[in-house]
Amino acid sequence: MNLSLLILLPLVTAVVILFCKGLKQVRSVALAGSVIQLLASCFLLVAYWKEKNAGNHSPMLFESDNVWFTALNIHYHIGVDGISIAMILLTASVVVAGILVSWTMEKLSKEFFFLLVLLSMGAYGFFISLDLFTLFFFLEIAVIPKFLLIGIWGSGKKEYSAMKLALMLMAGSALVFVGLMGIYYQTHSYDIMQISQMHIPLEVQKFFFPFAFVGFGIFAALFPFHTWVPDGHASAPTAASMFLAGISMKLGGYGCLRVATFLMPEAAHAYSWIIILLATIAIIYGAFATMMQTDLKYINAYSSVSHCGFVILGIGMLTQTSINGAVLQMVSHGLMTALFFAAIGMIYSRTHTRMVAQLGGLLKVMPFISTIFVIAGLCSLGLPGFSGFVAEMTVFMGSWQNPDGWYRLATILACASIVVTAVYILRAAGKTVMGPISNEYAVLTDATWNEKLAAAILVIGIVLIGVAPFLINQLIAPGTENIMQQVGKLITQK
Amino acid sequence: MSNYSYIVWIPLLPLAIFLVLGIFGKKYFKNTSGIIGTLALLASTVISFIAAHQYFFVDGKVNGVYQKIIAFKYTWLAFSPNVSIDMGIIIDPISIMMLVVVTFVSLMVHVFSLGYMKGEVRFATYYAFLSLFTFSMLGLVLSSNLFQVYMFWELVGVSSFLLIGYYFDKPSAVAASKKAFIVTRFADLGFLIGILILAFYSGTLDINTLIERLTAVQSTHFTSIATAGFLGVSMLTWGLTLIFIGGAGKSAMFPLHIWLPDAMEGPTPVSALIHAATMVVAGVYLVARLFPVFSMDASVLTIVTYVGAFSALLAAVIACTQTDIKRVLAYSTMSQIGYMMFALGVSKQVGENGLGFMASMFHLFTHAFFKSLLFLGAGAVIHFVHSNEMKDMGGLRKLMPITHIAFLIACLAIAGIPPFAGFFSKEEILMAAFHSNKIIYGVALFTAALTAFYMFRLYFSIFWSKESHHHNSHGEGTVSMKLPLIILACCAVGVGFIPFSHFVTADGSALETHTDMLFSIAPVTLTILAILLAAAMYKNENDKPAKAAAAFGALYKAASRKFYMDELYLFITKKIIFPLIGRPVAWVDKNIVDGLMNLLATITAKMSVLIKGLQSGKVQSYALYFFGGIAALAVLFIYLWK
Amino acid sequence: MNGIPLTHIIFLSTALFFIGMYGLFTRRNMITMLMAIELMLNSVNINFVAFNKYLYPDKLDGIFFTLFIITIAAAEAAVAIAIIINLYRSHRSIDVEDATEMKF
Amino acid sequence: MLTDFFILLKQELVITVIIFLLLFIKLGKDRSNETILNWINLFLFINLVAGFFGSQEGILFSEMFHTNKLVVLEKNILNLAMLLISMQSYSWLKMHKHVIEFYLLLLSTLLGMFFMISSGNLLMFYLGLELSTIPLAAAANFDLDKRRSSEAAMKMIISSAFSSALLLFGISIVYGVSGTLVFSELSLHLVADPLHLFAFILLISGFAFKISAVPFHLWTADVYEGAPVAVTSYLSVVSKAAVLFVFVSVLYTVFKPLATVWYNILFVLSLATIIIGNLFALRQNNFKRFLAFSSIAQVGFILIGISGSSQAGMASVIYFILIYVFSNLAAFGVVSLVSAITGKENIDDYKAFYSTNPLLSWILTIALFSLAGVPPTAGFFGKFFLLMAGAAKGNYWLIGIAALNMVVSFYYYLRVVKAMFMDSNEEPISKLSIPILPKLALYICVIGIIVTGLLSWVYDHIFSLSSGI
Repeated sequence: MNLSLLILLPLVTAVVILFCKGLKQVRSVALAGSVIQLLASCFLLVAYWKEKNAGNHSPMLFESDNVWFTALNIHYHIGVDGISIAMILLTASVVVAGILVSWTMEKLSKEFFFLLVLLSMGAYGFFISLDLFTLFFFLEIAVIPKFLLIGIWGSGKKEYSAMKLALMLMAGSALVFVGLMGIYYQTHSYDIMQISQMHIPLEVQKFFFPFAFVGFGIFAALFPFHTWVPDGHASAPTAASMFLAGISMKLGGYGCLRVATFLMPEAAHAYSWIIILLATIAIIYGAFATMMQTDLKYINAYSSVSHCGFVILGIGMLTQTSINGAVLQMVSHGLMTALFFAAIGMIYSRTHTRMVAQLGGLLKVMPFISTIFVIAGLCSLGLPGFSGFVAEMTVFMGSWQNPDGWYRLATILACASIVVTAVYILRAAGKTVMGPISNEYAVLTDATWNEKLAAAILVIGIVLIGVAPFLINQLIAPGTENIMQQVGKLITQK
Repeated sequence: MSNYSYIVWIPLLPLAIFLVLGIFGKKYFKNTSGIIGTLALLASTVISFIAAHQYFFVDGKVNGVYQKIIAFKYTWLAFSPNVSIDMGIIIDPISIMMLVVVTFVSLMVHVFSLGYMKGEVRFATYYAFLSLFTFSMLGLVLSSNLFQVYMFWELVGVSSFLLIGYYFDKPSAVAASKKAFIVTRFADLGFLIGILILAFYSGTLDINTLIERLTAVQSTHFTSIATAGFLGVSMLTWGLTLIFIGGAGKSAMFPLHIWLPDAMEGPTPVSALIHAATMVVAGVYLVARLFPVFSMDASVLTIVTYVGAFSALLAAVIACTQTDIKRVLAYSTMSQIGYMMFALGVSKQVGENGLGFMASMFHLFTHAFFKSLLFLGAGAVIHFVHSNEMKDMGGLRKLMPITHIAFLIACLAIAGIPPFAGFFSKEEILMAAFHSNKIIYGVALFTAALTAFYMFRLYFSIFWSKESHHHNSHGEGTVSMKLPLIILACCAVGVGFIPFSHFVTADGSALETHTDMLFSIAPVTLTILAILLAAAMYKNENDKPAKAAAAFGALYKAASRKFYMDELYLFITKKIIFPLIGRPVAWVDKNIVDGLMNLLATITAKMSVLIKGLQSGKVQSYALYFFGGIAALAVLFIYLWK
Repeated sequence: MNGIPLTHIIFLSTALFFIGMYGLFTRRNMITMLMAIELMLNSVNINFVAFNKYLYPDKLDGIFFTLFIITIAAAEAAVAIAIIINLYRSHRSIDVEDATEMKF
Repeated sequence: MLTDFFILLKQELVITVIIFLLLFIKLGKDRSNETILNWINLFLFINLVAGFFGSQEGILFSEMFHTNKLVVLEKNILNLAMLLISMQSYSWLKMHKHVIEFYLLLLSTLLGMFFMISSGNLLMFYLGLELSTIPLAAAANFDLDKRRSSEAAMKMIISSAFSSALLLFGISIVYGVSGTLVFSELSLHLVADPLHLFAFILLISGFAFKISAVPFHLWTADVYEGAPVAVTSYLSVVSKAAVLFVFVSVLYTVFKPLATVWYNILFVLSLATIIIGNLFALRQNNFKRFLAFSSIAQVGFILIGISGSSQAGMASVIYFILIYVFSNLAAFGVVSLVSAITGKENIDDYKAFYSTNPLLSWILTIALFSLAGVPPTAGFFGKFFLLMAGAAKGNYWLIGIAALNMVVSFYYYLRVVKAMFMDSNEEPISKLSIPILPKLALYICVIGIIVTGLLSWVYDHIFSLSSGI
């Protein structure tokens, strides 16, 4: 199938939205567009399986490569492997859910949905790009809508958070840019697949890998550049938080994997200890920081820092299993945290507070919302049957396969975080949905159909991965094998 | 070898029920959900009995040894070519035995709950959770893969969390559920790391393969794990100890037992099922499951032994002082599990020395029946007087005769009076202890006496003591509540006579046990004395208990305060972890890390204020700067830069 | 034909140039500043003429350039004075220090 | 010969004709401003269109004047900018009594720029430069009764006179040492000895003054703030662009022998320019002053592009200028509308602008994003290619610092966006009625912003025309 469809659909949707009148039209158009997109992604998945079963073993499928800027050898080169398809599916489902939860967005609805769709377009483009320029292009496209979404529709100190987020992410992309320049002037190509065939000298890699990795790392909440995450998520409107945590933090992880590690494996190998150190700190530190939060959104934001630490850890460990785990964790965390934010948003829209201390006993009046809240929580503390367990265990297993003793220690520390996770999740859940309910909340209503639908989509994803991980595992395994071949090849060379 | 794949249905039925009731229960099965759940479980119970019959009597044995059969297996998640999580079903004596126990007790509890939970708002949810638990427990006992065990391990943990917190608007219940989950989670961490270690050295997660590889002394796997060490302790010891910690957490062994008494906040039938008969023995089961590996490392077994023995004693002492009847039962559970643990600890893998193993399993088996009976009885009582406190009870024997009889039988059984079930299993345990380690034997003996004492203290103060002031408001309870009591009572009498050692042994081959009267004299007499003492103190209302308490003084006080374990834990969490780790981290994040980011911004702003004088608005100074620029460039590039 | 070496002239012109610059930097009166600039331009003229005469007598580039500079200087002065007059209308002064509203 | 004369001088001639037409209109009976403005815009449109036809390479007046496809393109860009500016200043000029004089001044400067771009001789270059400067000073004073306007004009004329004096001094030395003023011959005589270098630095400073690179930029902000918006936008776009065109070609051709020197000079200048420009832009509240400093920062990026000294370098510079024309004029268009109708020029006045004028806010936002370099606007491509060209030299630290400075610039651009969309304001700017011409101009700019980047042939075309060292 033609991958450009994945970019065109959101584009068309966005344009149509501009010509809509009133919330009703806008939201229905947005929903229609996103649903079609979801279907398209599912179709892509099917097509992918067809190809694979037909015995097509090329690393990238459905490639199409058109020259864009002849003079600079910039191509519009797109293609997907299992990893990108997983990401695309994640994005598609989160987008649908996000649009559903913001179903009653009265304020400037047209602009709101327009920006949402634009943001999603950036993500899709990013995930299918095989050309560093287009990759970077879409990466930055996905930044500015966040600024507006948070700044206009946000809550709390929204301007500050929006500005902080925008600037930090832009700083990230600035670093990425330097990395790209280095790669380009080494290989005179932006084409990821071509570059992966060439060999970049070790010194060059060592100089530019940090730029690329840290640059993308900022998107993926790499310690100590994670500080945009809490404020940004906390101030953002529900859908935006879902997109932020569910999609745009994944851009970072994907970039770290596809660009930094895939193209400069030796440097990745050389620096792995730093990466792992930072990741471990992020995991533990994020977990403890979460334990101290009192605002539900902050809780989830900090836990995102901790969970994304697993992604970085998996990448840093550089074993096939751990990288599998990293990808799994990206998908799982995307769905889970989106669900979490959706639940928080639903609670907030009814109780008008996110302070754990002020809530309580919601299970009585809003069983559905409380249930998804608990499900999200259980998923994030890694309960079997949900995606979180599969992802984290894969990361642990993979990390443990790395023979280095210190890395083992890091793995154990990372494992230890599951206890802390349990602590803060149970505190939040116990205080919020359980316990006696105060009278002011006794009259609140449960979720509406759109909220239920949104939650259902995400829950299905979570449970599907949790119950049948072999499916997604088979999906992403070829991609990670491909990456590992790079790593293995170059490391055995030395 | 015949086909056992139908066993899959035993766990799947409860799962199906869970899904159905969980999703549609509220709407469609508001009142019928109990019946549905019970019937489904009846089905699984029947199936498991069939399976047991087939295995034990038809084709389980191959030339005198019970085989380990993998009934079913498929790869669920492949980590790497050889390490993968397989969903499998292992069939061997202990798994079949557990299968029977779990399904049967669970069935009883289902039936009992029909009456006990009648009229609850979240009736359907209750049954959904019960089914979930049953499913997870069954999955746990059938697991053929170490990681599979871990998964169901977590699942039983969470379902216990859900059931303890069933009365979610009761803060104490919420706190208890959280405590239970977090403490066990902490233990599970050990389990997880243990798995990682064993899996790494044995290169597999499949239990049978793992056992084969790690028990073959000269195999590379074994040598590697035995030689590799950390802090001077071999990796084997590390792995097993960590796994045992996991087990200890679930089985409420000291010092991870603190969650169990609080867990009594849950509905009483739940306590009967989870915290008496099934889940809490999961730790014992785990050790038994990996027993061949454990038996390779004496040091770990020693740890197991002493932890088990100490927990047994400690719990017994505490139990003597508690006034909440469910807590008394909880501590007695802990103490009995301690028995099972050290029985395993003193055991060896093969032949005669395998007595401890068999005894432990036997005690697990019998204990399941009488302990659940005790809890259900207590449930009936609580249902009747609406209180857990002894002081609100007394003289109930006339008002609830059936409960009374059943409870008495159970007490006799747990105290180990022949010919009740407890007697036989406890005999074997004492025997095993006696043969291996006298100290343990002494502790066990003393604990047995204590057990008898506090059980009958309980019994008397519930059913005798002062005359009841409860006018018979609403009978003893529905049939659905009485029936399980009766059935279980029969079991408590009967199961002791099963020639258990023919079926369940460490190495699968039958083991000839002989109960010799001479050996039994000591424990039985001690027990009877203890009972008499209890009768003397509690049969009628008097001030002897107070006197005794005064006599023991500090010990009594400490025991009644559970030896301040809770306070200790509270201190560690509230006074150390939160203020010394959590808060600093949060502070650092807000002020240092985030502060740095903001500092950059501030510096930039400051700079821009600093240099604003450049733009003085005076055209002459502009010209001056202009010329200065030229001069600078000239100097730079004509003189310096060469 | 003449005894004056080029260096003298260059020295003169350079001196003139920097005198003009000094005037521009120090004088407060705009007209005077304008004159200072004229001084600088004239030093440039001297340069051109001298170079042309001494080094490249066969071509006339320098001379022509000088002519153009003179004319343009005139135009510049015209516009400048017009502006200064207009400034005087609004500021009632032609002291450059008084025209520093816009700064920072 | 004569045909050559008419073909090669085509664009200059058209401008001259227009100037004379305007003079005649001025002499004739006085008409209403509207009609005059419509006429003029028509002329300018014709002028723009005419630029695209029958262009060919050639040399006139013994290398005084040379032209080629690239030069024609550059002149067309300037024509376009001129047209857009005049369309945007419609609502300002409508009520102004010296419409024609305004155009006379601007067009004569445009003429000067054309000659400067085509100049093949330092004399010609000097004449063009002055012709493009002096009338601008007068134009800066076009609001005769405004104090700030005359102050701006004064500052501009004095500092430009000063700079041209230094430039001339440099030229005289060059003449002294090489004995020629013709570019093609100069490049053979230049060597890196101190006197040459000194002369060269003086010349560079002359350019740097016009493109307002730090530390020769100080006049910029004051003049931009004081001058009428139309003049400001003209200054910031057209005159800057013209000088940059010349600068690039001169550096790449005439001063090729000194390539290493000017590379290092550009290195220093670009860093200083970007950093100082950003730091000042952070604090500005007057919109024009703010745009002044932002444009200074932009010049810093352009200098980086130039320092790449490759074909891609030149192409990126011209490409970026084209984009810069669109983006900056879109921004100035909105500002000029607002200031012409309401007289408000402070960023704080734009608070809650979106609530009253969504269209204008979006246009301004897009323009600012383009200036900041956010995809999919063309500004992203422009900046990317500039820095990419600069990176060819391998000075990745410079690139890194520049990229991080882009982050700083994001701050102040987003600050304006924030003011428009997020801040609240008790008396926001009222709903503006936009005349057709300015609206048209704005649309053209927005389309340009969006299309110029995405359509790759624009860049490829420029690339094919341009040449490196």
